[in-house]
Amino acid sequence: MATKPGFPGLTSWLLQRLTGLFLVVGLFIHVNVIHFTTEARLIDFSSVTTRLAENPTGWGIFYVIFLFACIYHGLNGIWAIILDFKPGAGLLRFYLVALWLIGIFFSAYGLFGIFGLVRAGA
Amino acid sequence: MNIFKAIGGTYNEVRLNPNVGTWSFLLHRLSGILLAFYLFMHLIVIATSPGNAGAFDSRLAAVQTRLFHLLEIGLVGVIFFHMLNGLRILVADFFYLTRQHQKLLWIVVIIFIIIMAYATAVMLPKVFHREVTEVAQIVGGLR
Amino acid sequence: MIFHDIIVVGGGLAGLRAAIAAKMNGVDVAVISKLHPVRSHSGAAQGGINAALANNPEGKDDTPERHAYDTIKGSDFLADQEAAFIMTSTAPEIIREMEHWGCPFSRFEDGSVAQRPFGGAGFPRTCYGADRTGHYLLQTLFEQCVKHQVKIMEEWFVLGLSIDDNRTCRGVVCLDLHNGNLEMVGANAVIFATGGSGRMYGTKTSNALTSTGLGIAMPFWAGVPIKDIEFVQFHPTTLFKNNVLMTEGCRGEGGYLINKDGERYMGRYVSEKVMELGPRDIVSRSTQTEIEEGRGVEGKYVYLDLRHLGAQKIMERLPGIREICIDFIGIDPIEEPIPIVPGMHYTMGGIDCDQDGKTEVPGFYAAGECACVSVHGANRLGGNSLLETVVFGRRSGEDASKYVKDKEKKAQESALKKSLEEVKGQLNTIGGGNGKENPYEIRDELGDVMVKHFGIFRTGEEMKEGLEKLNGLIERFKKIRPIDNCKAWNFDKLWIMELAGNLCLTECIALGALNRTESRGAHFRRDFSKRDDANWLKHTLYRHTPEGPQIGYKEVQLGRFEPEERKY
Amino acid sequence: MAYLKIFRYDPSGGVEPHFKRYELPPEKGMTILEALFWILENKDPSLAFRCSCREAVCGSCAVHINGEYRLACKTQVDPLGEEITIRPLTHLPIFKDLVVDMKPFFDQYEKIKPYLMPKEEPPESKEYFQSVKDRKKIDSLVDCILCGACYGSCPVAMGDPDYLGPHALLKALRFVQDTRDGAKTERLAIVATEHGVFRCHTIFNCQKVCPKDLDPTGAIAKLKMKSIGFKLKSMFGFARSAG
Repeated sequence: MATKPGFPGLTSWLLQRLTGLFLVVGLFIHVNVIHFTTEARLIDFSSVTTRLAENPTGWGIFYVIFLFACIYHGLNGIWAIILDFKPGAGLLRFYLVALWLIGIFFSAYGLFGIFGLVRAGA
Repeated sequence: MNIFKAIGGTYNEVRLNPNVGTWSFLLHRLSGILLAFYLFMHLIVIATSPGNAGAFDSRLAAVQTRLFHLLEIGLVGVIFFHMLNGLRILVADFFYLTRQHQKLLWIVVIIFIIIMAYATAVMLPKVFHREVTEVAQIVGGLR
Repeated sequence: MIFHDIIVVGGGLAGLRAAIAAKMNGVDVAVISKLHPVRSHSGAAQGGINAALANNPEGKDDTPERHAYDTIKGSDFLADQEAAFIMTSTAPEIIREMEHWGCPFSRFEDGSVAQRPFGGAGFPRTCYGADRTGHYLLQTLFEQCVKHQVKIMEEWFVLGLSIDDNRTCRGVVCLDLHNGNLEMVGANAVIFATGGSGRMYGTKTSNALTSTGLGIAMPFWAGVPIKDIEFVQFHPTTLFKNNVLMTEGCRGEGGYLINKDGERYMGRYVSEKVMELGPRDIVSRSTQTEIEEGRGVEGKYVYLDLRHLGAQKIMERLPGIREICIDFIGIDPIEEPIPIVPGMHYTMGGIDCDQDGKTEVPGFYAAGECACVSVHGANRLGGNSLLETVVFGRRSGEDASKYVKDKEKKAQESALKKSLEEVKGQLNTIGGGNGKENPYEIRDELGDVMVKHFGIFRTGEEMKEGLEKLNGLIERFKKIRPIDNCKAWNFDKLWIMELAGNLCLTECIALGALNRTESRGAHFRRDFSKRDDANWLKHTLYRHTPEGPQIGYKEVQLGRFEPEERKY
Repeated sequence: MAYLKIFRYDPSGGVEPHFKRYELPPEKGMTILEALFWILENKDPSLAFRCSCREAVCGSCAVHINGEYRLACKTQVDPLGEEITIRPLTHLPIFKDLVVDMKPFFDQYEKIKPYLMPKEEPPESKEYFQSVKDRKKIDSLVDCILCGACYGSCPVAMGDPDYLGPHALLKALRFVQDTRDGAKTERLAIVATEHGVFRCHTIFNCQKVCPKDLDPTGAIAKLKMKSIGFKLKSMFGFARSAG
């Protein structure tokens, strides 16, 4: 027996918890600034960019981590659901590739959006 | 994976195990799927034209009608249920509180109700707020 | 046709231990069981398993000799002394072996296997794992079976033993419950480890629903003699109402037996030193006497009182007892005393075999409760049955491995086919007619007859009456309704066949008990209340004839301890 | 007056799955198992169900009774109301009526190598040393009767036939926690996979239905923590091998 067994599934399981924990914090911040505002105002370009401009580096870093955590947590969750129904090996690979592509696409897309908005405010 | 079979099977699971464990699990899973889809929709809405104020505003205006504001309360509900229940599972796993899971669930429910009361209190006015809806129409009219 | 060198019938402790022994000797062995092995009734054993480990601070002087003496004295000197010696001297080794295999025994502070006092024993020598010892042992042995890759044919129901014209065992005929087919399974050696026959006492037994004694009746029909079957042990403490076992460990841990006046009545029957920890036959009789003389609660039962032990001790040492009481009668033994009555518990007799499980038919072995190596004689001590299963399971497995070494590895078809025809014929005669009798009513009545006429106290008159009733039941059994004709999972067939075995054994018990005009151990006759060594220091041997069981005798092997008056 | 609605199905006899209603005699204090026997004996001898000990230690008679997986032998008829529905265990192929094929269940059990792999050679004519405290670590874990109620109630077992199941994982912890066992790493490697402990979604059904009141969910949680601890340790090189 190797001294270091692989424990497949451990990393994704643990990361799901860790990203989840981060999202608890992240969502409280995010939801608070977006939805839990007492003043009745709309979200529009200027309000978003103004808020980001208050601390572009901080908000930028926060949103990048938040984005990755969200995407990982969501896609990994879907992956867990897929595994629950144990599709065949071929189908499983298809799902895996599909999830990776979706993940990469939306990460890039999201980064584009975050940097765009942060820069627009700056 | 046959989606219909999966749904049928899940239905059966709930029918045969009608208890809090199954319910919370099922709700957690459903809310998770909803949130995953919401995430991608959200990204599309927010990140499509980050440099163009007009395009950004018109896109946002489309999702800031009364209906969407109402739905947003639901969204907050889904988010917080998923979050609190996730925390419950995490706490049970990491601190060996598996025997107390039902108590934990009641705690989750109580916190959830408090948060939702607050959320509704702050978000419901937006749904009925004349000014906001009017502004939304104006912004929508910019298109 | 399926062939294995050794076929073990029965998946309880004795069967699995025999199979493991054979497997470790490199023999091709398969276990046939009507249940999955972990469902066996061995798992319901609670109190413990005896071995003179001398771990208990109060039992440092314990030796296998003393254990043997207690066993033989407990048996009312009907045990074969050499066999008892073999069992007790193997005991420490085999307990340690079970422990090395992972059996989760409870522990003393010094890290050794814990031991508690038990009835009829001079020292606290009963090793235990809480009150689930049998369960732990069974799980451990099943785990070892998984490890050694022992082949297990579960839910195959053996219906016939194949013995050829040279009186050599050739295999078994079984019913594959999965599809209802009769199959021949060839073997050079067959080890029967099918357990007891408590269900002949209807519901008044602590035994499982599946302990019906067909495994004793089958070889009997095939011509193997059975021995001492008239000795039926009643456990003093079984739950009132459904007769679930309340382990002797309750009393070992210090529980009291009290009657309706709150009096610890055992003082009236045995010495102050022994009290509740008398041997089972004596405690059962005392309890029955209390009830019959009107000192029982509501005239029906007495109490087993554990309250003074305290919640902690009960939760630690007797959690299973508490669980059963709460689940089945809604009583928490921490708060309330447990209503108990004596109930049928163990058949001391069984297939006649020697210390290696060998019977008079070459290639046919027996081990466990269905066997009668005669270590228990007329009354078994608590904790010795689990010991018997593992000790003689192993010995029979080992001896059978030696026996099959140079045998041709081929099934003898002619003998097996003959038995197959016999089984088919038997099935046809039993359930092939178009009678009207409900077999299950017969079973219930059988239980009532046995409890009433062949119970704790017996008299010639009552037994004669009982025998007549039995014969009536046997006649009625010939006219039962047809067996249900579904093929797969035909439990109707299974239960009716078991009833057939049961009826056969009860006839033996009745005849033997009537025949034995003395009181010895569990066999207590009011009309002959003294032990009679001059005439009856001998085993009863039953042989099957078409006219009914024929009774013969066999010498008791003495040699170490002279019979003396049995006093506690 | 109580009715039993029993699932009936016999693939070999061409009987399609259906429910059949049986009226029970008005008898107080009957258990479900006794009721099933009453039906077998008096109404329908073709009814198939397993049983053995009738005292909740053998694990034969786990079935689904009115919304919960329970042992028929320790479930009373009276509190269950007018109509009692009885189904076989789910997630396992049905042989007939209430009898299911337990083979997948026991195959999973065998996968975790459910036997002691001793740390050291057994001492000569002595037991392995195990302190009272160490014995307590495996206290309730050794009480599993392998009845299958937990497996039937586990929604994960529905979709994933490779999932080891609560019973096997509980058994695995029993050996991981046993101080006499030396194959901790090996066993963790078997159970700490995406079809092992990490497939568990902490639904708690196994814990809820367990007739012996064990906590398979808790056992799985412990295994998760143990494997994470082991992984972290081996990642940072604190320990070469914990086993």
